[in-house]
Amino acid sequence: MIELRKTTLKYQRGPGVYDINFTIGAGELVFLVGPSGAGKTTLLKLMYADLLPQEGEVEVNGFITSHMRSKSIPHLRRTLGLVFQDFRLLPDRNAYDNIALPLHILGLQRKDIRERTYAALDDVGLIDRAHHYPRELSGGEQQRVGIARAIVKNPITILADEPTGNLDAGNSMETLDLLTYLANENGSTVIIATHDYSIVSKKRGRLIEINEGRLLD
Amino acid sequence: MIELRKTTLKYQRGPGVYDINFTIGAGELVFLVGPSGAGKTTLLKLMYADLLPQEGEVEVNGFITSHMRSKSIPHLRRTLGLVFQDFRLLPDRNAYDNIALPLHILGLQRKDIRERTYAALDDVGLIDRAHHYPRELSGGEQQRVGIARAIVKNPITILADEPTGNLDAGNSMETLDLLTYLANENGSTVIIATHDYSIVSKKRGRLIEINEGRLLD
Amino acid sequence: MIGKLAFLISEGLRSLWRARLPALGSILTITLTLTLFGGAYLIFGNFDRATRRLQSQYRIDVFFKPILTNGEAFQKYQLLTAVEGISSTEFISKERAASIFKREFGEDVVTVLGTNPLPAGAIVLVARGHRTARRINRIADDIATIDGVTDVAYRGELVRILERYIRIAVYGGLILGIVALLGAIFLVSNTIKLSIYAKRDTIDTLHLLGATRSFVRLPFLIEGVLQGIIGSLLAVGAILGMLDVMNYILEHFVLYRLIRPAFLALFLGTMGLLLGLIGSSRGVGRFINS
Amino acid sequence: MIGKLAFLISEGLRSLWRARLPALGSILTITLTLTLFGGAYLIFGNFDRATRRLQSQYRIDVFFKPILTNGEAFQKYQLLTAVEGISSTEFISKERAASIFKREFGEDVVTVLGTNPLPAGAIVLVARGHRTARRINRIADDIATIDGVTDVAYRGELVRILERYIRIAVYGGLILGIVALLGAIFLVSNTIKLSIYAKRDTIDTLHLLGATRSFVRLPFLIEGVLQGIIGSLLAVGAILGMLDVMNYILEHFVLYRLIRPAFLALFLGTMGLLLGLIGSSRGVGRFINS
Ligand SMILES: Nc1ncnc2c1ncn2[C@@H]1O[C@H](COP(=O)(O)OP(=O)(O)OP(=O)(O)O)[C@@H](O)[C@H]1O
Ligand SMILES: Nc1ncnc2c1ncn2[C@@H]1O[C@H](COP(=O)(O)OP(=O)(O)OP(=O)(O)O)[C@@H](O)[C@H]1O
Ligand SMILES: [Mg+2]
Ligand SMILES: [Mg+2]
Repeated sequence: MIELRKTTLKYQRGPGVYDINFTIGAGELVFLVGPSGAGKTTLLKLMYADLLPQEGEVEVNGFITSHMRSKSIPHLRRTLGLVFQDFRLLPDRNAYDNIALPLHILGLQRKDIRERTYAALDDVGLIDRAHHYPRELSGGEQQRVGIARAIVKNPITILADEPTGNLDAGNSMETLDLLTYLANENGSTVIIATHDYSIVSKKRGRLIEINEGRLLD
Repeated sequence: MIELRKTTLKYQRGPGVYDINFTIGAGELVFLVGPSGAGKTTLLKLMYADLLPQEGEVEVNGFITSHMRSKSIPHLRRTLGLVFQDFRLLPDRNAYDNIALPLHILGLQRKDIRERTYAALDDVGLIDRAHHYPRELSGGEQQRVGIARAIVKNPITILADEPTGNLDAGNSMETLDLLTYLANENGSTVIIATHDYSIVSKKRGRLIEINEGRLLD
Repeated sequence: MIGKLAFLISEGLRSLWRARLPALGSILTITLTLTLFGGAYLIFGNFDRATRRLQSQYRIDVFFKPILTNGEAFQKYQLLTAVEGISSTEFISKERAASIFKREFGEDVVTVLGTNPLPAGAIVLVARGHRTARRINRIADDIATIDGVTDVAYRGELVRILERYIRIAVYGGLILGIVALLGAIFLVSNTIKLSIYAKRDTIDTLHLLGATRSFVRLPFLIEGVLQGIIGSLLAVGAILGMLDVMNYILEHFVLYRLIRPAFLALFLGTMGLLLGLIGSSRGVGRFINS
Repeated sequence: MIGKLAFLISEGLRSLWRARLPALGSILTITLTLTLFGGAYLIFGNFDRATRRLQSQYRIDVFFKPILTNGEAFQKYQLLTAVEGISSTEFISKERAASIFKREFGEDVVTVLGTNPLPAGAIVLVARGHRTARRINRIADDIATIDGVTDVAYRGELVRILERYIRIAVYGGLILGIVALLGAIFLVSNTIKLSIYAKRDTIDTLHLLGATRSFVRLPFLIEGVLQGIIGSLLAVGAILGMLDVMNYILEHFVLYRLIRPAFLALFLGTMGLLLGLIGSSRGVGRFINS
């Protein structure tokens, strides 16, 4: 469950998001859409407590980000699967190790980690690239590693920032299928931020539109 | 003028591009299209001498990359304007300084640099973000800084790798207009690598299709 | 939990191996610091030994009354052992005194005068714990009160100068030691700080993926400790090598050998470990704030 | 061209300012190294002065025939000045010899014997360039051949021991100096290498935008030289401060003052500049290969 209540965040040197209100229930598939600079990434950052609201509250999976101690932030984040707009792969680890990382953070068993990591690699079609480093992968392949890393731990909530920006039509569709499956069959909450209205039409999901930091309705 | 003659490059750990032949004349607008992992970025890297062909030759603006001394590489690159798939902005410089950099490398006058840099900022609609650092810009804004940096020196050839991946429809169209203008009115050679067949239909340009490292025709 | 720890340790090892070049810098910094430190330890250990060679400077010359015969003087001489602060004594008979006179003045007093006018005497060495100008003064006074002793001579001036140099060495050594230690910690933490600085994106990403502070810190601490241990091993090797080279040179020129101080490896190993730990936790502390 | 150079210099300054924290590390590393070096320079300068205090050890005692009167002996004494390798001489009359005897043996030889049997003599100091055991031997032999001289005594043993220590100090200082210099260059280049390592993406991007090797290198070299200069200025300050502290301590305990060696600032400034330049060009060399 994610709820933003009268949330406002204004950047010191720049705009921000203002007076945002919405609630997203468990298992929902939500498209967060808006043009470049609208505030999509900013909203996601508020949800994973990379930014704290200046006014109002952000509640994610039972954590209210502005009221919790900084020690609890890792606990919130362990309930989340994040796909970053700029991928944020670790350059000195191969695809396998990048994807396994959230499982090590959770402290899973070695055998468990192996199984899940290969399953995630399979989900994004990169089994044969497991031992390649990010710089040895194409842009789209790197993006898919990022997606695999977000879904590998089967998180309560998936926050995906522009997850198909570097993917061709075929891969985009497969990724959308994967995320839809996780929402519908697995009960994960999935939020996909994108500027691409065309992908919204391809799946049935709720639409949250933002422009210049304010929600449209 | 760009010519690839029987060019082959096979990555040590991975695929590559094989037996590529094409010629692109001055002032041409070319879309280099293909799915994720097809070899688009690899072809561009061959053109800006980040990779040298294992077989065949690559000739760009009079330089034959495999025959030239490494001292000449900067001279080749100064004839090019590059948009990178991952932007490659310098994190410790603001938008203005990032865009001005190629002009400093060319050794232009201070006044000249100022004028051209602001013109380029204007072209991509980021005048009001001139003094923001990359981390203070949205994904799409960063991409537009990257485009401005490529066109600021009015280069003979522009090689743009997925230049609209993070841009919404409006900004994508404006960027395409800008690049088309530079090809048609300015006589620049413009090569746009993209996985997005929809943008190809929006402008009249030559299509070069690649898949699994081989040209289709 | 054990799986996690194993992962973090292997992360530390991997990180060390992956960043061999910067790590090598860090390791050699530790080696260098410890080599300087161990060298100082070596020199101090040997300096102490060298000063013992100069112990003859802590000598008091005692003169008995000239009218006493050798035998009578020797009885008085035995009273000297009761004086506190004396490590050894040597009796100088009238005949030895004459030969010393000959050595010092180039003239045989017996030949010149037909008789030996010189008194018997004694050479007294001051015990280690009493070698300060003030104590020596006291001892000389004590000896002077013994019946039959006419005069007591000692090189008070020389003792005072020696004391001066030893004080300078001790205080200078103390100051240099503290400076070097602070310098070493600073250098190590700075090197590790720069290594961490180079990995700041990775650290940010780990935090975003839900890693705790200690999950992020531990591999760096392990890396630092490993660097410290490797660095101190190299330092031990360097010092033993230096010792050999110096001894080769010293033997060749001055027939003098330096000895290896005890506990060198233990001393340097502990210091290296502590340096790595303190340095890396200082270095880590600055950069890792979730 | 001038515009480009101005840009690159301002880049160097900006880079220094932007990376204040790592740069501070580099600067303090240079400061530390130069402080150690300057401290060594200081100690050497003062050591030299301290050894001069011990020059009385390079002394030869000359004894004239006892039958010679003071006046006759003084004529012979004047021949000593012709001997090569002598810095100063002092005449010891028969009366002075008697008082020295009294001081050394606690007995007035004139009172005891009614007459003074002691010969006149001279104390000869060996000149600086001749203070080796072999040379002193030669000088003593030369003096012994002078008519009227019966005996020549000198503390050959002490001279040899002193020579030993001076040799150890000189060779040890040489070795330590070379180690410290190499260490300093290593540390600086390592620190700058790590700074560059942290900027490797930026460097790659510059090359991709058509920058030449020198365009990329120059700001780093300028940054390094600036660090060297700032570091050496801090080192000069640190040493002058240390000098004050040490002199305060020394005066308090042993009434001895260290002096400031000449050209300290020039010496350290030049070394800092060279260190920055060599260190940064070494550091740059490794990482920047187009
Ligand atoms: N740290 C920051 N400081 C100042 N301004 C910022 C900062 N981060 C983002 N902004 C500004 O806030 C606005 C919203 O940014 P945000 O990243 O949320 O946009 P977005 O919707 O994700 O856009 P895109 O589709 O281009 O990624 C942008 O105009 C951006 O310039
Ligand atoms: N350094 C490398 N080592 C090994 N394989 C590589 C390397 N760089 C790229 N590859 C592989 O070569 C293939 C082509 O890569 P390239 O980056 O040219 O693809 P692309 O067409 O740009 O794809 P995308 O649209 O995803 O960016 C990919 O399968 C990629 O994994
Ligand atoms: Mg965004
Ligand atoms: Mg690509």
